[in-house]
Amino acid sequence: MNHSPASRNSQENTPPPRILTLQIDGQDLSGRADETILEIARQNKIHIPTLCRLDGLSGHGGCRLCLVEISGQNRPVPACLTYPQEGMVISTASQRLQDYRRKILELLFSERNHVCAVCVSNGHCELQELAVELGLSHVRYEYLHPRLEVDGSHARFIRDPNRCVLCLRCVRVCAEVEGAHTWDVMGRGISSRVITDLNQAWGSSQSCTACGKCVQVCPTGALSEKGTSVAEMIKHRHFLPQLLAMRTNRRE
Amino acid sequence: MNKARIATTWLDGCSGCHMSLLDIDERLVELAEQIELVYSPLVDTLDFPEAVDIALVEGAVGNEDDLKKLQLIRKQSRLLVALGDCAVTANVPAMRNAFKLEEVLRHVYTATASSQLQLPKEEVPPLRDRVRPLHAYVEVDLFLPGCPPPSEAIFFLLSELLAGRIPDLSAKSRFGA
Amino acid sequence: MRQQAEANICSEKDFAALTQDRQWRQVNRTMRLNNNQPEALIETLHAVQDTFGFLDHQAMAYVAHVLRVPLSRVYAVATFYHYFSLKPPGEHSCVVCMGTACYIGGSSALLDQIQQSAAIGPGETSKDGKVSLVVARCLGSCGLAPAAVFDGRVAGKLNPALMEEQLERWLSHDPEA
Amino acid sequence: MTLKHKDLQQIAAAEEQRQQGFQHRIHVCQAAGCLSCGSREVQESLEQVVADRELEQEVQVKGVGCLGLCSAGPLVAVASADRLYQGCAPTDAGSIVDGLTSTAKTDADGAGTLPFFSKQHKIVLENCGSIDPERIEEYIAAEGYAALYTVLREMTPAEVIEEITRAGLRGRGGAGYPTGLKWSTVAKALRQTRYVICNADEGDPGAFMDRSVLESDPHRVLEGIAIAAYALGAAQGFIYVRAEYPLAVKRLRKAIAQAERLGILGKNICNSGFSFDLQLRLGAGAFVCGEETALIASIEGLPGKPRPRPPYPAESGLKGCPTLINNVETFANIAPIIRRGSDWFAAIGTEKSKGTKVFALAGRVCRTGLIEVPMGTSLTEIVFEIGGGIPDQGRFKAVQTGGPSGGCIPEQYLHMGVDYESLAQVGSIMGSGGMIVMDQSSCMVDVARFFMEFCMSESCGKCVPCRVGTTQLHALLSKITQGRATPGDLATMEELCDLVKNTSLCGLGQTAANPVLSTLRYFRDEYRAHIDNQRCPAHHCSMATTRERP
Repeated sequence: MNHSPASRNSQENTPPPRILTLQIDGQDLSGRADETILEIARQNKIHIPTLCRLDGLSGHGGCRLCLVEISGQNRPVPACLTYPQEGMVISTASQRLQDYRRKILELLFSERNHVCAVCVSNGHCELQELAVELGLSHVRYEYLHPRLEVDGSHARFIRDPNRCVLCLRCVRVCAEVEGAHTWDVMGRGISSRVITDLNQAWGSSQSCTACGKCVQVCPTGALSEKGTSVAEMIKHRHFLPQLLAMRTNRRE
Repeated sequence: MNKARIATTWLDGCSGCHMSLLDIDERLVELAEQIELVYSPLVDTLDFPEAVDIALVEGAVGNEDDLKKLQLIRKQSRLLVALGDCAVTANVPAMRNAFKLEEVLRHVYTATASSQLQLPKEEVPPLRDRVRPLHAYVEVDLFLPGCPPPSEAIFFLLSELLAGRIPDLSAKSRFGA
Repeated sequence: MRQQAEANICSEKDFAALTQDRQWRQVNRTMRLNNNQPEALIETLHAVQDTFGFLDHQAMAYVAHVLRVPLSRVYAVATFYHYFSLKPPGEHSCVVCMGTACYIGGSSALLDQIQQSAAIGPGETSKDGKVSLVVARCLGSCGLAPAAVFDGRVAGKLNPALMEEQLERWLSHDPEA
Repeated sequence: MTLKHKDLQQIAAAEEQRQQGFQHRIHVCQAAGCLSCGSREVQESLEQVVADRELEQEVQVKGVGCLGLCSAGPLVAVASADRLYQGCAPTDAGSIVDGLTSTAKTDADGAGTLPFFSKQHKIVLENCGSIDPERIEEYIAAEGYAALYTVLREMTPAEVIEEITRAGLRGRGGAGYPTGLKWSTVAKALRQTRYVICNADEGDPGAFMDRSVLESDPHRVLEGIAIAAYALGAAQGFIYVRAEYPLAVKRLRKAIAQAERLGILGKNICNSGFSFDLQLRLGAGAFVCGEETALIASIEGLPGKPRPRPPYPAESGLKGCPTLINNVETFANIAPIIRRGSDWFAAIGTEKSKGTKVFALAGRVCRTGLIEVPMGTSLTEIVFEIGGGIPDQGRFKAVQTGGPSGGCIPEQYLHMGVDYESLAQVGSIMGSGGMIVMDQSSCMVDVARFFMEFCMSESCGKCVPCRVGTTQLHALLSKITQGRATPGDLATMEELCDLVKNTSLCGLGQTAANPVLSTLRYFRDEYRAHIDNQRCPAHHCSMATTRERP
């Protein structure tokens, strides 16, 4: 979390960032040395799929969907955390990358119980949208079907780990923006689970401020508002850039 | 012109995909001129026929009977389409996979039942340990996800196939839709 | 007694008492030596486990409080690292090496034997609280494969029969075990 | 206190005098392997016999670090007469002491000529088994800390880095990155606060080299770390050691305390103006912490989850400062290089891989234990001459190097000299030095499954390909070993290997598929036999009688 663009900028006495020229998907572009390849691509209307990435939160690099190829390097790199170098030649949509992205999505779908048909986020889900975008018609890997309890103990929100993709947006928004650090990840590997406090019912958490930021940033139906039914949970993300802008203004 | 021999069936599902098929409405007439429906829950045929051109299969594989049917369909059809989320992902029927089969049976047949508290032994095909999608068992040629897939997408699928083209279904439906 | 404390894990008064508690001397010392810095979390959890044999909720809440680390972070660290245990250990401990040499030498047969004799798998403690089973990545005793550690003593060149003998000594209250 | 060169010499001289006072010196191995089969009792019994016969003035009995031949423990060496007793029991003490004064030949004569020892070349292990690891005086008497003293008094940091660079030393932790280059990168970094970390979180299943070095000769590692710290201008260092190695932890603690007492660590070392504080940090059972950025996270008190590199720790590591991370064996090579010069070191080994490598030789081989050979030594020499070949008339099948990131090397490459490049060429890696010999009773599919299970349970869970990919690979491999797989599963598995290798965040995931890929490369037949005929050629896997699939 020390490596967000923001903290790179704020290092003492850094001279103004250099402007570099680079090539993305055949287009000659320029970008600042302290902006990630993803940011530069977006400025130039080049779309790269992402999932764990969310503007306003630190970079994570876990979902691997934004992998891009840099010529001269065999292994693709995450666009969200890679900074450009002068003359870099980048490819964002090769057959190989699209193929990797589809397989990564397949792995995500196989990991938990993503039953879109009965999910509060059906139709408003980033995982579902990615499947459409990447043309994923079916999952070849065996579904793991873990047995996970839904936590309805909170007065206003529901947590359904069956839909969780471990993007850690909830963990990051709670620690970095709200400052409560109610969420974290217990265990490791395939047994990783997002938890509140000492792995207790959300409703009994003493650190949670019930601000709901985690719910709004969650890309799937893993966190939702109580009272929403199938396909009714629509998330509102615009608060985050606004909130961060307001805070920056106040400081200055 | 020879009419295309089409079969449809449902395995472990809710028949909603067939409802969506019927929702094609008046254009069904248009289709009917080009096809011969040789087997379907909607028509009166007992045995799955041979030399089927296109088989639309709804539902997941949940019991031994589903599996036997599916294998027969695969053997006797040129093109097998997984129709809808249950066939493609195992969907809702697979929600029991997180539990042990005995737990599921006990819950359904004794814990929540009001009479005849016993597990079925005869006349009901034995459940398999896990509910799985079609492609876990047989080669599937086309996948049309959706719960159910929109009738528009089913119509597109059929008309493209009848026109001799393999349809690109990627923008036509999605998981859960 | 410590388990009872779990009901009320976050009382400031309890925490104040713990800073003076002799039982917690090593834990408090570790935190103090590190100026109560959050970086000392892993060192401190080691101290807790050295003292009490495992990490319970009260201990985690106390450490979180003193080091000013979020509760969820303490839990994350305590469960990420397999050396830490959140359950009290059994009276006797058996660590089976699952390093490559031991695996090639048949350590999975040892695990099967333990499952059979004591009905426990890796990470579990027998119902009577007599024996805990842990698997290790490598004990560094590859020359003695397959190896295990019984209550801190390494035993090498084991087989299921020898394993059975050892378990029997523990489970049957043999004072010489 | 400030240590002077004279003081070091005095300590060394006093220690030598003490040693020479004894007519006979008996060394009893007190490393993990021998301890676990009762070497402590053997030592106590020897001490008792010597006391009973009132020979304390003439006969020294001392515990030493690893004598190497772990499979034959407990080991007792008579250092004054080149004798090695294998498989000793406490009741043997009398006859061992009898043997000291007898000129009659015994079975134990000529330890040095045993092929297990004569083929070896010891640099890292030069003191293992000859000094008492708990006494700094013995290390000093064996030229210990002389290199540090030389460096502090006579060399500039740049000269030290130059010397290491010219020696051609490469990192012994696995990837073989040039040590000198790594040092100079840190030394060039802008920020002035720098850290040195010794990675002693040895985690490969089947590897115990670092453990043995730490338990047998801890000061050698301390000296290497201190030299590195001087070269980089680091004022603080950490040794990150596995909590599962209690003896190594204890001996390191003791060694650090002894060095601090003599002023070899701490403030103004040897009056040079250079200060260096070295602390221990205990790992807690996470293999992924061998990865540099995960290790740093762990030292910072966080779950050991890697972050993408760049930035590399050399520019931004612990607390955002330039950080050098080398492993135990790398640091153990530093003092000898300084003492004897880079030319001497560069003359050992092969063109691109200099010096020696320590291996933990284990598995289906007659003599197992800790060995050190020059780079380029052939696998035949290691397995058949040093290791004595396969026991019970078994037939060699493969040797596994590099642990869960490595591969299985088949018979046709036995003649190959072992160095970083040659191992990579045949689809394995040097790794940290685990070397497991397998015979016809090992099923290669099951070996791949074993390593995949390891990677799956050690994956930190941060990135999708490693977290879910290793789980799916493990499921596919299990399906194969159970005889339930189809040819299609094999294709799915190979594609998945490619995905996990190329898209995972850190080295753990990027190499997790290696054991599968290398066994597929050389033992595809075995995979096919499981899939096509539900047959395990090694008769290891129990196959399902009927396949779930048609």
